[in-house]
Amino acid sequence: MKMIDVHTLDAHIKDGMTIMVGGFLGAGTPEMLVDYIVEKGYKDLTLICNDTAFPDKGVGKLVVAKQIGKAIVSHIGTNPETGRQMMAEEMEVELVPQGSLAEKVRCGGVGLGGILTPTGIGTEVEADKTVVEVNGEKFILEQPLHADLALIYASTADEKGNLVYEGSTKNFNPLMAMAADTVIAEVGEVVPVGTLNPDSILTPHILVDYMVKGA
Amino acid sequence: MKMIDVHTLDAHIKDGMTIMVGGFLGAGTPEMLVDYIVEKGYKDLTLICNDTAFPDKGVGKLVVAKQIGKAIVSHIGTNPETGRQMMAEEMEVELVPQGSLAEKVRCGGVGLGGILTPTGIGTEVEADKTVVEVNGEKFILEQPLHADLALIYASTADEKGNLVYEGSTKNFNPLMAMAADTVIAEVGEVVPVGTLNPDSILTPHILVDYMVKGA
Amino acid sequence: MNAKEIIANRIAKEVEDGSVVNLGIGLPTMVANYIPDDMDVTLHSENGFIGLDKVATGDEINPNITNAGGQPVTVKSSAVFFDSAMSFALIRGGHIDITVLGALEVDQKGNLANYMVPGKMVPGMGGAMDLVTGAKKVIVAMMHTAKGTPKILKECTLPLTGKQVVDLIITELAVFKVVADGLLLQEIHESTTVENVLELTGADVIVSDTLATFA
Amino acid sequence: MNAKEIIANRIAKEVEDGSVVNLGIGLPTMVANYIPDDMDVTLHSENGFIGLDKVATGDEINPNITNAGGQPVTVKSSAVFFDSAMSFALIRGGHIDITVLGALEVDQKGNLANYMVPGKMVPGMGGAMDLVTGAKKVIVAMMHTAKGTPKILKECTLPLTGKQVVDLIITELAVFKVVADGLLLQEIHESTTVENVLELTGADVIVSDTLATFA
Repeated sequence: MKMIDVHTLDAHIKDGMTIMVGGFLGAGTPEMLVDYIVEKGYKDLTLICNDTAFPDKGVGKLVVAKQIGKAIVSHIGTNPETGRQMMAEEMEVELVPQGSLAEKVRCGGVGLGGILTPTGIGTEVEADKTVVEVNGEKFILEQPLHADLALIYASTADEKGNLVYEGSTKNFNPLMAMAADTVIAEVGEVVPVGTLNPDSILTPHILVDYMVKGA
Repeated sequence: MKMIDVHTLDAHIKDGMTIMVGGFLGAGTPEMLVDYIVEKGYKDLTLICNDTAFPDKGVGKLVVAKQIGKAIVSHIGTNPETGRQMMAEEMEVELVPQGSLAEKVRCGGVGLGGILTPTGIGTEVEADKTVVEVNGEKFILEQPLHADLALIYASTADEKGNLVYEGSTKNFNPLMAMAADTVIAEVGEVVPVGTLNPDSILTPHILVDYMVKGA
Repeated sequence: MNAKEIIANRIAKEVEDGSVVNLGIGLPTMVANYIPDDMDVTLHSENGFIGLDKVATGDEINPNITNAGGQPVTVKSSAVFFDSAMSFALIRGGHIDITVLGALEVDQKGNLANYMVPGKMVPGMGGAMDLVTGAKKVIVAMMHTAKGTPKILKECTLPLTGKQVVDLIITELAVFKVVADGLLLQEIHESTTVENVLELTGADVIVSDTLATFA
Repeated sequence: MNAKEIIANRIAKEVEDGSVVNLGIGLPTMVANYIPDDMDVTLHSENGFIGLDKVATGDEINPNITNAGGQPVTVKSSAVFFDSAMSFALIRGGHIDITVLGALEVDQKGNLANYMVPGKMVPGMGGAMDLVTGAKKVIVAMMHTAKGTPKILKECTLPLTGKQVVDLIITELAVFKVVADGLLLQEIHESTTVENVLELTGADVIVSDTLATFA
């Protein structure tokens, strides 16, 4: 069975890990899993997420608790604590354009060595990156991101681990489900196998290692 | 209204065009649209499709009718006529690994300049392609494919053009819907807006230019 | 109307029937209020859907349907939800007709700076770099000056969000089109004069032969 | 059992509980018949789903649910359907445990040739190149010789499907593991002898110290 108790998570987490966490400004973030990591105080984590959410919501709580050594995100503007720690050099922040971040996570999950994107050409995003010219046009080579652990949220799961994400909670969740060694899904509801519409399942059960029943 | 009669298709097709056609061995191919192109005898088409299906099914009919100047596909083994025309140099065939073909079409639709894939390294697929080394690993740079026209099939559409693909008919259809100047969908059923599950729609209506009611 | 309302109202006139529009957070979001109800416009929300309607209140609130600012919103009946890769596939792939963004600085080459002030404020680019790269038309919506200091310059001093990407600059005082030799002043607000606009603009301005006023 | 049944039966023993398996068209497909019913194995179908069950007959036939050979099939209740990009995301991304493919030739370096005979037969690689690149374990399933002519060679003569990709070669006569110095003969069929196997094999063979027989 993939269903585990949140208190058994320690078997899968340790200090210094690279973790991906789903969610966009906290929407679609597995809050119970995040809360558990805050409670247990894991530290020096490298966080890959769309943003650092708000101080009291989503992965923002990990920032406030000073558990993040490095954040790879597209936006930190809604969490002043991220900016403060970055300026004070208490935390490293790597800003990635959101579309490139999505593709980098996807690359990590789908076995590609990178993608060529026009996004960021002529900006500071080019710095330290390889620029490739194809047919006279310049592209930035964005390389894959892969994590030790992905923490994702899905509204509904079947007992086998197929996941359906409601509305705008999808965001990075289905991408991260492909791109980590271990994938743990916090799920809102669990239904019998065969109940979900097989055309609405964005994450097939073969990608999900464990599930925790969320609120 | 996006719904058009199949007989008005001529406004969107001409000889020498590059067309993408959805389907995998004919499953998920817009047969009515293909039949119309056969009937009207358009020629010198460049066809981008997973395969050339069977002589009497899917895009195989276009091959038999000698309407294809070049086919960019992953597989031709089920249509002997493709092999014959290729050997006789009546038609050019570019074979692309299926996963690379999917990514090439995706690149064309999502604004990427290419992807780096390990698939084909050490094989003839490498010939004439750029090999890029990233962190000591070799990848083939596969470039985007884009078409003048994409002909796709969806089981169900709403009146606005949102598309749901049933079962294994998805294959290349949702990818091609992003990668052509004009996208025409043959649809099995049309339902009122608001009836489809918004989490099951793989092709949003903004990608669909026209729809034809299929069988 | 106050200054921001004037800007939003004027930008709304750039929106055509049938177009797909992405509105940035803040002032750009206000544009939606001025699009006529009988116009078929599809709003794209970068966090993963098309069919954005308005901010949700009371019973309408669904925590699984939020906008790119994290606020609960309502959606049209034709809405479609997708993951972040698909959201930026639409953006980067050229499937968005218009993007409206704020600016810290914009210059006569069409360069835009809106994601950081080094050493002071680093919110991050979020989806902005992809939007200015991929959208067919990029409109900058902003107050003409920062408390009297020009924001429209010969050359941006802040790190760029995009290089040569801006098509139109619309402020409470003026409408500029980015052209080869500088900024073409196409319209001025009825309350101001060309002299006043020029005084508050730090770029090379060409006054259109067909200069018009807007309200 | 005939020769093909012997091969399929032996390969089935490589399949572990909980694994995700892709079976090629033809002989490899037969492996499914020998996987115990009480084992939880998920079959991946490259045309776009997991949860393949068996060939559909009578009322079970749904033209929208077909396998990679184009035949109507049935699916398990936990099946999930997706597009070709996702199908190959799973393949290339390392989410498939075992792939079983046929071969025209295979050699002691683990090279595989199975997609063309220049000038004679060019079916194309379909998904095979991605499968051998991405699957965790690559098993070649084939008759030991082509009417007496060895197909297991020191070095393939035909264009390669994959370079150094094969893990196991299973024929009606033998089970070989690809190792650094050649092919390790691990098992022979109970009806044959080591001498006979060596005679019919064109590669450098190391006979295992723990050589076993299979039925």
